[in-house]
Amino acid sequence: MSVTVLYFASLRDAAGVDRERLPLPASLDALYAELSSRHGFSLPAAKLRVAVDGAFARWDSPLHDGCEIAFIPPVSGG
Amino acid sequence: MSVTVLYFASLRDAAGVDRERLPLPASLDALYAELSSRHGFSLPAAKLRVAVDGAFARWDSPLHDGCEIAFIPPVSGG
Amino acid sequence: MSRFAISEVAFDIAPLREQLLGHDAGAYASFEGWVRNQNEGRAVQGLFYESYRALAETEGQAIVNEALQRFAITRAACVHRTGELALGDLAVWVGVSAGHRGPAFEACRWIIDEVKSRVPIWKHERYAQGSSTWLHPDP
Amino acid sequence: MSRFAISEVAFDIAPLREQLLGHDAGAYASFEGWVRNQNEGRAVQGLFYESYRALAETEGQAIVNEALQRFAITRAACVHRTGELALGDLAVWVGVSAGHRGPAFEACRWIIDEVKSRVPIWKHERYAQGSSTWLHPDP
Repeated sequence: MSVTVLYFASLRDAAGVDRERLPLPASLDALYAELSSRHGFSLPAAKLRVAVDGAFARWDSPLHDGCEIAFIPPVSGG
Repeated sequence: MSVTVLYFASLRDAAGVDRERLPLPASLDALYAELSSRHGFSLPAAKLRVAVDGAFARWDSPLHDGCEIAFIPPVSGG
Repeated sequence: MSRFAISEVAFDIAPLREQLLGHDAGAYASFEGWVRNQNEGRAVQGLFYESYRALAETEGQAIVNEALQRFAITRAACVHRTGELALGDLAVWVGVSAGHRGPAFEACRWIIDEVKSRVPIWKHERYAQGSSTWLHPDP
Repeated sequence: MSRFAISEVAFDIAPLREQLLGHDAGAYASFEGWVRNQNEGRAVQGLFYESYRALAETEGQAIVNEALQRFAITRAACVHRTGELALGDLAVWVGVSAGHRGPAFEACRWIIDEVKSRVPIWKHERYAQGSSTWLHPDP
Protein backbone atom coordinates (compact mmCIF):
# COMPACT_ATOMS: atom_id res chain seq x y z
CA MET A 1 0.00 0.00 0.00
CA SER A 2 1.52 3.30 -1.14
CA VAL A 3 0.77 6.93 -1.88
CA THR A 4 2.28 9.47 -4.28
CA VAL A 5 3.38 12.81 -2.85
CA LEU A 6 3.69 15.85 -5.15
CA TYR A 7 6.06 18.72 -4.37
CA PHE A 8 5.74 22.29 -5.58
CA ALA A 9 7.77 25.49 -5.40
CA SER A 10 10.13 25.68 -2.39
CA LEU A 11 9.09 22.20 -1.23
CA ARG A 12 10.11 20.77 -4.59
CA ASP A 13 13.45 22.56 -4.41
CA ALA A 14 14.04 21.20 -0.91
CA ALA A 15 12.94 17.66 -1.79
CA GLY A 16 15.00 17.66 -4.99
CA VAL A 17 12.22 15.78 -6.83
CA ASP A 18 8.74 16.77 -7.93
CA ARG A 19 7.10 13.59 -6.67
CA GLU A 20 7.87 10.42 -4.76
CA ARG A 21 6.14 7.19 -3.88
CA LEU A 22 5.93 6.34 -0.19
CA PRO A 23 4.27 3.75 2.00
CA LEU A 24 0.72 4.64 3.05
CA PRO A 25 1.20 6.90 6.10
CA ALA A 26 -0.92 6.95 9.26
CA SER A 27 -2.05 10.54 8.63
CA LEU A 28 -1.24 13.67 6.63
CA ASP A 29 0.21 15.28 9.76
CA ALA A 30 2.51 12.33 10.37
CA LEU A 31 3.53 12.27 6.72
CA TYR A 32 4.41 15.97 6.60
CA ALA A 33 6.34 15.72 9.87
CA GLU A 34 8.40 12.86 8.49
CA LEU A 35 9.00 14.61 5.16
CA SER A 36 9.93 17.88 6.89
CA SER A 37 12.61 16.18 8.86
CA ARG A 38 13.88 14.12 5.91
CA HIS A 39 13.92 16.98 3.34
CA GLY A 40 14.47 19.91 5.70
CA PHE A 41 11.25 21.73 4.82
CA SER A 42 11.23 25.10 6.55
CA LEU A 43 7.49 25.78 6.20
CA PRO A 44 5.48 24.62 9.22
CA ALA A 45 2.37 22.54 8.48
CA ALA A 46 0.21 25.36 9.87
CA LYS A 47 1.14 27.50 6.85
CA LEU A 48 0.23 24.83 4.30
CA ARG A 49 -2.94 23.53 2.76
CA VAL A 50 -3.15 19.96 1.64
CA ALA A 51 -4.80 18.31 -1.35
CA VAL A 52 -5.76 14.68 -1.86
CA ASP A 53 -6.50 13.32 -5.32
CA GLY A 54 -6.57 16.77 -6.90
CA ALA A 55 -8.93 18.46 -4.42
CA PHE A 56 -8.26 20.52 -1.31
CA ALA A 57 -8.69 18.32 1.75
CA ARG A 58 -8.69 18.55 5.53
CA TRP A 59 -5.58 17.57 7.43
CA ASP A 60 -7.55 14.80 9.10
CA SER A 61 -8.80 13.34 5.81
CA PRO A 62 -8.52 9.55 5.55
CA LEU A 63 -5.91 8.26 3.09
CA HIS A 64 -6.18 5.25 0.85
CA ASP A 65 -3.89 3.05 -1.18
CA GLY A 66 -2.75 4.81 -4.36
CA CYS A 67 -3.91 8.29 -3.42
CA GLU A 68 -2.08 11.40 -4.60
CA ILE A 69 -1.14 13.89 -1.90
CA ALA A 70 0.07 17.45 -2.40
CA PHE A 71 1.24 19.87 0.27
CA ILE A 72 0.35 23.38 -0.88
CA PRO A 73 2.73 26.13 0.26
CA PRO A 74 1.31 29.68 0.50
CA VAL A 75 0.41 30.65 -3.06
CA SER A 76 1.69 33.68 -4.96
CA GLY A 77 -0.07 33.84 -8.29
CA GLY A 78 -1.46 37.02 -9.80
CA MET B 1 -22.40 93.78 -29.50
CA SER B 2 -23.43 90.13 -29.80
CA VAL B 3 -22.87 86.65 -28.45
CA THR B 4 -23.13 83.19 -29.97
CA VAL B 5 -25.28 80.62 -28.17
CA LEU B 6 -24.67 76.90 -28.76
CA TYR B 7 -27.44 74.34 -28.30
CA PHE B 8 -26.97 70.66 -27.55
CA ALA B 9 -29.15 67.58 -27.21
CA SER B 10 -32.78 68.34 -26.24
CA LEU B 11 -32.11 72.08 -26.24
CA ARG B 12 -30.94 71.86 -29.85
CA ASP B 13 -34.01 69.89 -30.80
CA ALA B 14 -36.25 72.48 -29.13
CA ALA B 15 -34.41 75.45 -30.63
CA GLY B 16 -34.34 73.86 -34.09
CA VAL B 17 -30.82 75.17 -34.67
CA ASP B 18 -27.45 74.28 -33.16
CA ARG B 19 -26.38 77.90 -32.66
CA GLU B 20 -27.63 81.41 -32.97
CA ARG B 21 -26.26 84.89 -32.72
CA LEU B 22 -28.00 87.19 -30.27
CA PRO B 23 -27.51 90.67 -28.82
CA LEU B 24 -25.25 90.77 -25.75
CA PRO B 25 -27.59 89.90 -22.88
CA ALA B 26 -27.58 91.44 -19.40
CA SER B 27 -26.77 88.11 -17.76
CA LEU B 28 -26.77 84.35 -18.37
CA ASP B 29 -29.89 83.99 -16.22
CA ALA B 30 -31.73 86.59 -18.24
CA LEU B 31 -30.57 85.02 -21.49
CA TYR B 32 -31.72 81.53 -20.53
CA ALA B 33 -35.07 82.85 -19.30
CA GLU B 34 -35.64 84.59 -22.61
CA LEU B 35 -34.55 81.56 -24.68
CA SER B 36 -36.67 79.20 -22.57
CA SER B 37 -39.75 81.21 -23.29
CA ARG B 38 -38.93 81.69 -26.97
CA HIS B 39 -37.93 78.04 -27.70
CA GLY B 40 -40.06 76.32 -25.08
CA PHE B 41 -37.14 74.72 -23.21
CA SER B 42 -38.52 72.40 -20.55
CA LEU B 43 -35.33 72.12 -18.48
CA PRO B 44 -35.16 74.69 -15.66
CA ALA B 45 -31.91 76.66 -15.35
CA ALA B 46 -31.25 74.96 -12.00
CA LYS B 47 -30.65 71.67 -13.83
CA LEU B 48 -28.16 73.16 -16.28
CA ARG B 49 -24.53 74.12 -16.19
CA VAL B 50 -23.26 76.89 -18.37
CA ALA B 51 -20.04 77.37 -20.33
CA VAL B 52 -18.51 80.56 -21.66
CA ASP B 53 -15.83 80.45 -24.34
CA GLY B 54 -15.36 76.71 -24.03
CA ALA B 55 -14.97 76.53 -20.24
CA PHE B 56 -17.50 75.84 -17.51
CA ALA B 57 -18.54 79.14 -15.94
CA ARG B 58 -20.64 80.46 -13.08
CA TRP B 59 -24.11 81.73 -13.82
CA ASP B 60 -23.04 85.19 -12.66
CA SER B 61 -19.99 85.29 -14.96
CA PRO B 62 -19.61 88.58 -16.86
CA LEU B 63 -20.24 88.38 -20.62
CA HIS B 64 -18.41 90.19 -23.34
CA ASP B 65 -18.91 91.04 -26.97
CA GLY B 66 -18.33 88.03 -29.20
CA CYS B 67 -18.34 85.43 -26.45
CA GLU B 68 -19.63 81.90 -27.02
CA ILE B 69 -22.20 80.64 -24.55
CA ALA B 70 -23.39 77.06 -24.12
CA PHE B 71 -26.12 75.85 -21.81
CA ILE B 72 -25.24 72.31 -20.73
CA PRO B 73 -28.18 70.00 -20.06
CA PRO B 74 -27.59 67.08 -17.67
CA VAL B 75 -25.02 64.86 -19.35
CA SER B 76 -25.43 61.17 -20.21
CA GLY B 77 -22.15 59.90 -21.59
CA GLY B 78 -20.60 56.60 -20.61
CA MET C 1 -1.35 60.95 -27.26
CA SER C 2 -3.91 63.02 -25.42
CA ARG C 3 -5.15 61.37 -22.24
CA PHE C 4 -8.77 61.94 -23.20
CA ALA C 5 -10.25 61.94 -26.66
CA ILE C 6 -13.59 62.07 -28.37
CA SER C 7 -13.76 59.72 -31.36
CA GLU C 8 -16.39 60.18 -34.03
CA VAL C 9 -15.63 56.74 -35.44
CA ALA C 10 -15.14 53.26 -34.00
CA PHE C 11 -11.72 53.02 -32.39
CA ASP C 12 -9.31 50.23 -31.62
CA ILE C 13 -8.41 49.59 -27.98
CA ALA C 14 -5.13 47.72 -28.58
CA PRO C 15 -2.92 50.74 -29.37
CA LEU C 16 -4.47 52.70 -26.50
CA ARG C 17 -3.73 49.90 -24.05
CA GLU C 18 -0.22 49.62 -25.49
CA GLN C 19 0.52 53.22 -24.48
CA LEU C 20 -0.17 52.35 -20.85
CA LEU C 21 2.26 49.43 -20.69
CA GLY C 22 5.53 49.92 -18.87
CA HIS C 23 7.99 47.91 -16.83
CA ASP C 24 7.18 50.07 -13.83
CA ALA C 25 3.53 48.98 -13.86
CA GLY C 26 2.35 45.64 -12.49
CA ALA C 27 -1.37 46.22 -12.73
CA TYR C 28 -3.78 47.35 -15.42
CA ALA C 29 -7.51 47.89 -14.96
CA SER C 30 -9.80 48.83 -17.79
CA PHE C 31 -13.44 49.58 -18.33
CA GLU C 32 -15.53 49.46 -21.48
CA GLY C 33 -19.08 50.67 -21.93
CA TRP C 34 -20.99 48.87 -24.66
CA VAL C 35 -24.38 49.72 -26.19
CA ARG C 36 -26.88 47.52 -24.42
CA ASN C 37 -30.14 46.22 -25.85
CA GLN C 38 -32.17 47.75 -23.04
CA ASN C 39 -32.20 50.70 -20.69
CA GLU C 40 -34.50 50.99 -17.69
CA GLY C 41 -36.79 48.34 -19.07
CA ARG C 42 -37.11 49.70 -22.61
CA ALA C 43 -35.77 47.76 -25.61
CA VAL C 44 -33.05 49.86 -27.27
CA GLN C 45 -32.37 49.62 -31.01
CA GLY C 46 -29.45 51.99 -31.25
CA LEU C 47 -28.22 55.31 -30.09
CA PHE C 48 -26.47 58.50 -30.89
CA TYR C 49 -23.94 60.35 -28.73
CA GLU C 50 -23.50 64.07 -29.19
CA SER C 51 -20.78 66.09 -27.48
CA TYR C 52 -19.75 69.67 -27.00
CA ARG C 53 -16.43 68.50 -28.28
CA ALA C 54 -14.05 71.28 -27.23
CA LEU C 55 -15.37 71.35 -23.68
CA ALA C 56 -15.68 67.56 -23.49
CA GLU C 57 -12.01 67.16 -24.36
CA THR C 58 -10.94 69.83 -21.86
CA GLU C 59 -13.06 68.34 -19.09
CA GLY C 60 -12.09 64.74 -19.87
CA GLN C 61 -8.41 65.67 -19.84
CA ALA C 62 -8.93 67.43 -16.48
CA ILE C 63 -10.52 64.26 -15.06
CA VAL C 64 -7.64 62.03 -16.13
CA ASN C 65 -5.08 64.53 -14.83
CA GLU C 66 -6.93 64.70 -11.52
CA ALA C 67 -6.93 60.88 -11.30
CA LEU C 68 -3.14 60.92 -11.78
CA GLN C 69 -2.92 63.23 -8.75
CA ARG C 70 -5.44 61.45 -6.52
CA PHE C 71 -4.35 57.83 -7.03
CA ALA C 72 -1.00 55.99 -6.99
CA ILE C 73 -1.19 55.18 -10.69
CA THR C 74 1.28 55.27 -13.55
CA ARG C 75 -0.72 56.15 -16.65
CA ALA C 76 -4.37 56.59 -17.57
CA ALA C 77 -6.43 57.35 -20.65
CA CYS C 78 -10.04 57.51 -21.80
CA VAL C 79 -11.74 57.65 -25.19
CA HIS C 80 -15.46 58.28 -25.72
CA ARG C 81 -17.34 57.65 -28.95
CA THR C 82 -19.79 60.08 -30.50
CA GLY C 83 -22.12 59.64 -33.48
CA GLU C 84 -24.35 56.69 -34.37
CA LEU C 85 -23.76 53.47 -32.41
CA ALA C 86 -25.33 50.06 -32.89
CA LEU C 87 -26.04 47.43 -30.24
CA GLY C 88 -22.80 45.99 -28.91
CA ASP C 89 -20.68 48.91 -30.12
CA LEU C 90 -18.01 50.30 -27.85
CA ALA C 91 -19.13 53.63 -26.35
CA VAL C 92 -16.35 54.40 -23.91
CA TRP C 93 -13.01 52.96 -22.83
CA VAL C 94 -10.93 53.73 -19.74
CA GLY C 95 -7.51 52.22 -19.05
CA VAL C 96 -5.28 52.68 -16.01
CA SER C 97 -1.87 51.21 -15.19
CA ALA C 98 -0.35 51.23 -11.71
CA GLY C 99 2.19 49.55 -9.51
CA HIS C 100 -0.55 47.67 -7.67
CA ARG C 101 -4.11 46.61 -8.39
CA GLY C 102 -5.92 48.59 -5.69
CA PRO C 103 -5.20 52.05 -7.13
CA ALA C 104 -5.63 50.75 -10.71
CA PHE C 105 -9.20 49.59 -9.97
CA GLU C 106 -10.08 52.63 -7.87
CA ALA C 107 -8.83 55.16 -10.41
CA CYS C 108 -10.50 53.34 -13.31
CA ARG C 109 -13.83 53.39 -11.49
CA TRP C 110 -13.39 57.01 -10.47
CA ILE C 111 -12.60 58.14 -14.02
CA ILE C 112 -15.66 56.51 -15.58
CA ASP C 113 -17.87 57.87 -12.79
CA GLU C 114 -16.54 61.40 -13.31
CA VAL C 115 -16.80 61.15 -17.09
CA LYS C 116 -20.43 60.11 -16.79
CA SER C 117 -21.23 62.96 -14.43
CA ARG C 118 -19.15 65.85 -15.80
CA VAL C 119 -18.24 65.50 -19.47
CA PRO C 120 -20.67 67.22 -21.88
CA ILE C 121 -21.78 64.19 -23.87
CA TRP C 122 -25.42 63.31 -24.38
CA LYS C 123 -27.05 60.04 -25.31
CA HIS C 124 -30.03 59.87 -27.65
CA GLU C 125 -31.71 56.45 -27.52
CA ARG C 126 -33.96 54.91 -30.16
CA TYR C 127 -36.42 52.36 -28.83
CA ALA C 128 -37.92 49.28 -30.43
CA GLN C 129 -41.38 50.88 -30.05
CA GLY C 130 -40.33 53.63 -32.47
CA SER C 131 -39.89 56.51 -30.04
CA SER C 132 -36.59 58.10 -29.12
CA THR C 133 -35.32 60.50 -26.51
CA TRP C 134 -32.38 62.45 -25.17
CA LEU C 135 -31.24 61.26 -21.77
CA HIS C 136 -30.87 64.07 -19.25
CA PRO C 137 -30.64 62.22 -15.96
CA ASP C 138 -30.97 64.04 -12.67
CA PRO C 139 -27.48 64.56 -11.29
CA MET D 1 -14.32 27.88 -23.40
CA SER D 2 -13.47 27.10 -19.82
CA ARG D 3 -13.95 30.06 -17.51
CA PHE D 4 -10.52 29.61 -15.98
CA ALA D 5 -7.40 28.39 -17.69
CA ILE D 6 -3.72 27.99 -17.05
CA SER D 7 -1.63 28.89 -20.09
CA GLU D 8 1.96 27.71 -20.41
CA VAL D 9 2.55 30.13 -23.27
CA ALA D 10 1.82 33.79 -23.93
CA PHE D 11 -1.86 34.23 -24.74
CA ASP D 12 -3.90 36.75 -26.67
CA ILE D 13 -6.55 38.72 -24.78
CA ALA D 14 -8.68 39.72 -27.79
CA PRO D 15 -10.48 36.39 -28.34
CA LEU D 16 -11.03 36.00 -24.59
CA ARG D 17 -12.62 39.45 -24.36
CA GLU D 18 -14.68 38.64 -27.45
CA GLN D 19 -16.31 35.72 -25.63
CA LEU D 20 -17.63 38.09 -22.98
CA LEU D 21 -19.34 40.45 -25.42
CA GLY D 22 -23.11 40.33 -25.70
CA HIS D 23 -25.99 42.66 -26.40
CA ASP D 24 -27.25 42.08 -22.87
CA ALA D 25 -24.07 43.54 -21.35
CA GLY D 26 -23.42 47.26 -21.08
CA ALA D 27 -20.29 47.14 -18.95
CA TYR D 28 -16.97 45.32 -19.13
CA ALA D 29 -14.22 45.51 -16.53
CA SER D 30 -10.90 43.80 -16.93
CA PHE D 31 -7.69 43.38 -15.00
CA GLU D 32 -4.23 42.44 -16.20
CA GLY D 33 -1.21 41.65 -14.06
CA TRP D 34 2.11 42.39 -15.74
CA VAL D 35 5.61 41.42 -14.64
CA ARG D 36 6.99 44.46 -12.88
CA ASN D 37 10.64 45.47 -12.67
CA GLN D 38 10.57 45.51 -8.88
CA ASN D 39 8.92 43.83 -5.94
CA GLU D 40 9.14 45.11 -2.39
CA GLY D 41 12.14 47.22 -3.21
CA ARG D 42 14.17 44.56 -5.05
CA ALA D 43 14.96 44.89 -8.76
CA VAL D 44 13.35 41.97 -10.60
CA GLN D 45 14.86 40.56 -13.79
CA GLY D 46 12.27 37.95 -14.60
CA LEU D 47 10.18 35.27 -13.05
CA PHE D 48 8.76 31.84 -13.29
CA TYR D 49 5.25 30.72 -12.34
CA GLU D 50 4.64 27.12 -11.38
CA SER D 51 1.20 25.64 -10.80
CA TYR D 52 -0.41 22.49 -9.55
CA ARG D 53 -2.29 22.58 -12.78
CA ALA D 54 -5.20 20.21 -12.18
CA LEU D 55 -6.05 21.77 -8.83
CA ALA D 56 -5.40 25.32 -10.07
CA GLU D 57 -7.90 24.84 -12.89
CA THR D 58 -10.51 23.33 -10.58
CA GLU D 59 -10.07 26.09 -8.00
CA GLY D 60 -9.98 28.88 -10.59
CA GLN D 61 -13.15 27.59 -12.20
CA ALA D 62 -14.80 27.48 -8.76
CA ILE D 63 -13.84 31.11 -8.15
CA VAL D 64 -15.35 32.31 -11.44
CA ASN D 65 -18.49 30.25 -10.86
CA GLU D 66 -18.80 31.72 -7.38
CA ALA D 67 -18.43 35.26 -8.80
CA LEU D 68 -21.28 34.53 -11.21
CA GLN D 69 -23.44 33.66 -8.18
CA ARG D 70 -22.35 36.54 -5.94
CA PHE D 71 -22.49 39.44 -8.37
CA ALA D 72 -25.03 40.67 -10.95
CA ILE D 73 -22.74 39.90 -13.87
CA THR D 74 -23.23 38.30 -17.27
CA ARG D 75 -19.99 36.48 -18.05
CA ALA D 76 -16.53 36.19 -16.53
CA ALA D 77 -13.24 34.51 -17.31
CA CYS D 78 -9.65 34.35 -16.11
CA VAL D 79 -6.40 33.05 -17.57
CA HIS D 80 -3.13 32.73 -15.66
CA ARG D 81 0.29 32.22 -17.22
CA THR D 82 2.83 29.70 -16.01
CA GLY D 83 6.44 29.18 -17.07
CA GLU D 84 9.17 31.77 -17.71
CA LEU D 85 8.03 35.38 -17.94
CA ALA D 86 10.06 38.47 -18.83
CA LEU D 87 9.53 42.03 -17.60
CA GLY D 88 6.31 43.45 -19.02
CA ASP D 89 4.84 40.04 -19.85
CA LEU D 90 1.20 39.38 -19.10
CA ALA D 91 0.87 37.15 -16.02
CA VAL D 92 -2.87 37.10 -15.47
CA TRP D 93 -6.03 38.42 -17.12
CA VAL D 94 -9.54 38.72 -15.69
CA GLY D 95 -12.54 39.93 -17.70
CA VAL D 96 -16.11 40.47 -16.53
CA SER D 97 -19.18 41.68 -18.41
CA ALA D 98 -22.35 42.91 -16.71
CA GLY D 99 -25.43 45.01 -17.21
CA HIS D 100 -23.94 47.81 -15.14
CA ARG D 101 -20.48 48.94 -14.15
CA GLY D 102 -20.72 48.51 -10.39
CA PRO D 103 -20.97 44.71 -10.39
CA ALA D 104 -18.47 44.46 -13.28
CA PHE D 105 -15.77 46.28 -11.26
CA GLU D 106 -16.61 44.52 -8.00
CA ALA D 107 -16.59 41.02 -9.49
CA CYS D 108 -13.37 41.67 -11.43
CA ARG D 109 -11.63 42.83 -8.26
CA TRP D 110 -13.05 39.93 -6.26
CA ILE D 111 -11.90 37.34 -8.80
CA ILE D 112 -8.30 38.56 -8.92
CA ASP D 113 -8.19 38.78 -5.11
CA GLU D 114 -9.47 35.21 -4.76
CA VAL D 115 -7.14 33.90 -7.47
CA LYS D 116 -4.18 35.43 -5.67
CA SER D 117 -5.19 33.94 -2.35
CA ARG D 118 -6.52 30.50 -3.30
CA VAL D 119 -5.22 29.17 -6.60
CA PRO D 120 -2.13 26.93 -6.32
CA ILE D 121 0.29 28.99 -8.40
CA TRP D 122 3.70 30.05 -7.12
CA LYS D 123 5.99 32.82 -8.26
CA HIS D 124 9.74 32.40 -8.40
CA GLU D 125 11.52 35.74 -8.78
CA ARG D 126 15.03 36.35 -10.12
CA TYR D 127 16.67 39.51 -8.84
CA ALA D 128 19.19 41.83 -10.46
CA GLN D 129 21.62 41.00 -7.63
CA GLY D 130 21.73 37.39 -8.81
CA SER D 131 19.65 35.73 -6.12
CA SER D 132 16.22 34.23 -6.61
CA THR D 133 13.41 32.98 -4.41
CA TRP D 134 10.00 31.39 -4.26
CA LEU D 135 7.34 33.72 -2.89
CA HIS D 136 5.28 32.17 -0.11
CA PRO D 137 3.51 35.15 1.40
CA ASP D 138 1.75 34.91 4.75
CA PRO D 139 -1.96 34.57 4.04
